[in-house]
Amino acid sequence: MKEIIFHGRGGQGAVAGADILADAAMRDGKYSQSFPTFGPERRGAPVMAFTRIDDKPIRVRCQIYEPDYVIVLDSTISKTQNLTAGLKPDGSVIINTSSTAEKVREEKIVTQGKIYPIDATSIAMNIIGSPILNTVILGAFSAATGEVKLKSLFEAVENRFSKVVAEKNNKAMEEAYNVVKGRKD
Amino acid sequence: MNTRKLMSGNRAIAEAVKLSEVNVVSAYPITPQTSIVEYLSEFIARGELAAEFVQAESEFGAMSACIGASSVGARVFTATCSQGLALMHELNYVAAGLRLPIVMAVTNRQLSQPLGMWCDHSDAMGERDSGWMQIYVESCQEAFDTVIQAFKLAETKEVLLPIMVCLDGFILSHTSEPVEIPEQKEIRDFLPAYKPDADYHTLLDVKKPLAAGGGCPPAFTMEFDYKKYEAQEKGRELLRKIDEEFGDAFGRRYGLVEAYKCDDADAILVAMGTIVGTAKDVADKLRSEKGWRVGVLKLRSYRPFPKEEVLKAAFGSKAVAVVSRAISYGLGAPVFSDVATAMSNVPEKPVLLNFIAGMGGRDVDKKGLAAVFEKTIKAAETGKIENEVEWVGLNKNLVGG
Amino acid sequence: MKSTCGDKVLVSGHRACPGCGAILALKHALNALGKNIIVHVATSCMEVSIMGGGVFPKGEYPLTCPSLHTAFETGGAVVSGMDAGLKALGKREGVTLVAIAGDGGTADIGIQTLSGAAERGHDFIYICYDNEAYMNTGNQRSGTTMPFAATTTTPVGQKKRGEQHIQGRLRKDMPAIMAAHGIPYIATASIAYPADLTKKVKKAANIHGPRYIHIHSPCATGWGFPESKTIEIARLAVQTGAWVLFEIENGELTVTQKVAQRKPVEDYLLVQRRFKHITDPEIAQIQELVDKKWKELGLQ
Amino acid sequence: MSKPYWTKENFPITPNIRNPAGSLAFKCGQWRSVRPVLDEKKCTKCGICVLHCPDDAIAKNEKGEIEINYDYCKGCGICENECPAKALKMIIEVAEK
Repeated sequence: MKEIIFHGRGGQGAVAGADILADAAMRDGKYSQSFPTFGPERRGAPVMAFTRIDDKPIRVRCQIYEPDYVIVLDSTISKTQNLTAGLKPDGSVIINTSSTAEKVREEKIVTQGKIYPIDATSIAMNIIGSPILNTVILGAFSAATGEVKLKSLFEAVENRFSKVVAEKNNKAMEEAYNVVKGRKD
Repeated sequence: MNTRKLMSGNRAIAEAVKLSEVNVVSAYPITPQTSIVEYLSEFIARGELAAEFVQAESEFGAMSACIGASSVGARVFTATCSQGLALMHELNYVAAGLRLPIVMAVTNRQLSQPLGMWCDHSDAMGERDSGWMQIYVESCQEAFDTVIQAFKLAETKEVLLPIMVCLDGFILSHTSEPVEIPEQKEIRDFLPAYKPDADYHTLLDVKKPLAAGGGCPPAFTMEFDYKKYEAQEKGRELLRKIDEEFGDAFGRRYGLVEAYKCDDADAILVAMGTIVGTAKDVADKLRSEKGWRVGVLKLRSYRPFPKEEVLKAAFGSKAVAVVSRAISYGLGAPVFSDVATAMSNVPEKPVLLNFIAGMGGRDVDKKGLAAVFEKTIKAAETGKIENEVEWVGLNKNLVGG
Repeated sequence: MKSTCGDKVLVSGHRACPGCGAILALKHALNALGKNIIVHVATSCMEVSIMGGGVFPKGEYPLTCPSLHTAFETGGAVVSGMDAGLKALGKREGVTLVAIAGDGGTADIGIQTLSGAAERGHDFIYICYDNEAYMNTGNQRSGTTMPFAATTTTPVGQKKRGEQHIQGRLRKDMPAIMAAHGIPYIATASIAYPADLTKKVKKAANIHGPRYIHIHSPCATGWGFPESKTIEIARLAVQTGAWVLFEIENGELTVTQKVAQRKPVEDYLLVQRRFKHITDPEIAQIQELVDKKWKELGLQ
Repeated sequence: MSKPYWTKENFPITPNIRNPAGSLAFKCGQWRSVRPVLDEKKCTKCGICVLHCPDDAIAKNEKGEIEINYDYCKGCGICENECPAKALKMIIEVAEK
């Protein structure tokens, strides 16, 4: 089983992101589960959301304490929260930043795990025209981890949004995917 | 063709209500139930569900409206939790006494005070003895399937009691996972339209006038109480049967309980709702890592209480731990009392352990459940318990204990 | 003599007290509506009279229409559910839904469900029979109890002079509260004026939406007068102006029973045991409140 | 005493009463301690007593004459009090055999 924690601020789409990832994993033929932090959600306040992906039915329903992956929509949250608390030793962090992996580590924004930086904000602004970060960063997640197929993410987005909105989001998602993929290869 | 969709527990409930083709939904918003009635309102607005929605002025009004609608022959659904369910309390007894087959989803939530909107089972426990049946579900799929089963069971002539489908607030109501949704026709074949009989049901029909809900002198009241008792007893058998029929039609069966690896178990953990799934994972881990023979017994049907199934699962085990998400102040925990009652006339019974966990949304994690198993295995070995009531995850630094 | 029900909705053999005002209110109202009605009766004297414990075993039910009792405070919500249920089943046509409750069930404990049903605009007639206290439980004060009236919870003693609610009001003004909901029809009525009452109920039956009829129904036992005087006392309430007969149709108020020579209110008060302790200054206070209400209604 | 309207074989699940106007079997006139007596000579057949009777125990027959049904009359005396012709008079009830 793979466990993923999303960090974001209310309004950035962490909860929807966790849902889209779970939906895409289902479309990959896997079992999945997503859930928000249980509490009142306020715009701007730090929020977490969670996704589990497995090859067999998922029964566990407690919180995630030792994630395999952490997805960070807003790196400023690191000022108040340890973003990688409990992260598995071989875990990875996909973080929205215009900076490099080295800098992110140097500045102690992320203190452990393999770091995949992605400038999701710029991509979102350029392609979608607004700072919608969840779909963009999922493109990077797909490229970095291979836990979910890009095609399935496309489908999940198409299922959720209108045609026009889905097209823009998927274009931005693909761009992020290619950026990370290009860097990896 | 089934469709497989990712959806939350609340969405699964709403989809099932839609496919049950209810006539009336009456409810009042409360967290975390709200999205159920929002989805249903959307279905109605889009013309996907031909039902009347009455957003009452309170949960009290909602249950009253449900009773009114059911008493003229409508198939009726409502949903609530916590303070809302407590506010309905008076009318819950009326609905059961009038023998109206209303189905209600309860997104289990704590009761104030302290104020909070997180999961525990205090709310539904308060309605335990109202005559309503209570079924606790573990997954979004089970939530969907149970609503369909519940309408069928409630409307069965030998039962005619309202049913609560209980799902853990947030932990299930707001968790999304893949759910198989059958076609409308398949559901309709399994659950035909509700057709009350004016000579038997509480049915207000100007062509066959009756007076319903009036007074009854002491000389007859106990007989009607007995009728409700009998309906729950028969309902136990009928839920088994309906669950089988459902399995034949849709390929999924749940039983009144699920006995997970209980056959050879020395120690069994009994729980309801979402704790069960986590406990199964923990049991598997303990079996493979420590070689402990542990099992999990999920209580799905809580009222009627699955006495035979509990005894069968516990037979041969040495210790049984009941993990309750509710408290009976001054005694212990309601579910423990129920399990103990089921075993009261068994000559050689296992040691019983009473655990309180997950109150007010306290996460019931793997570590906590592993500790429960450890204590239970120890009790299985020694035949003794350390404490009469154990609080899982309690911050003892703050309160002692 | 042979008994037949004919078109009657309420027949003989009910268990109301001799000389009961409330059962007269029901007799006139229900018979005016006819049999195609479904009635919800809130917990009250009338519920007990119609379907109390003594009625069940032998099935001695005095109505010829279906009726339901659920609880004390549920009337508005239950008929809302009936309205929705019948609509959803395609059976709404030709059936009038009626909620019956006493003054306590209406003005006090049941005001929330009534308000909700009225505000949502369900299609029903609400009948409040007002005997100005909780008579079913033995005469405790309600929101419509008049000032200085002695009840078992507002007894008269050295420190208390009977009912003492806030100054400036005869009673909780339910018709005005219902008028504030903007519903299409509101009427007050009295059992002493059955023609007026029947006419209003029949008029209401031909209007759709929430309709509210408040019927003044004296109680011989609770108020303390001979049971033969029920109509006389009800008539005195109207003749002294303590109860005014009017209707509000689409916001337009019309007084239906004008009183040419208004009698002093003491004529009404002094014939009731509940006011036997009343002093002249107290009578004057009530008279003032009656005068004020008349002025509000544009009467002399 | 009339019998219960259900049988043992058919005991219902609720105390619902499926017996409209079943109260006609209940002779509430037995509650009465005084009874109204009509003076037919004074009676103008105006029907006010019919209108105001809480127990529906007074009716006009086919000929338009007032008839009192003592099976249901509880003896409240409203009829006597309201009769404009003073044609009704309450008298002490005598034990009937």
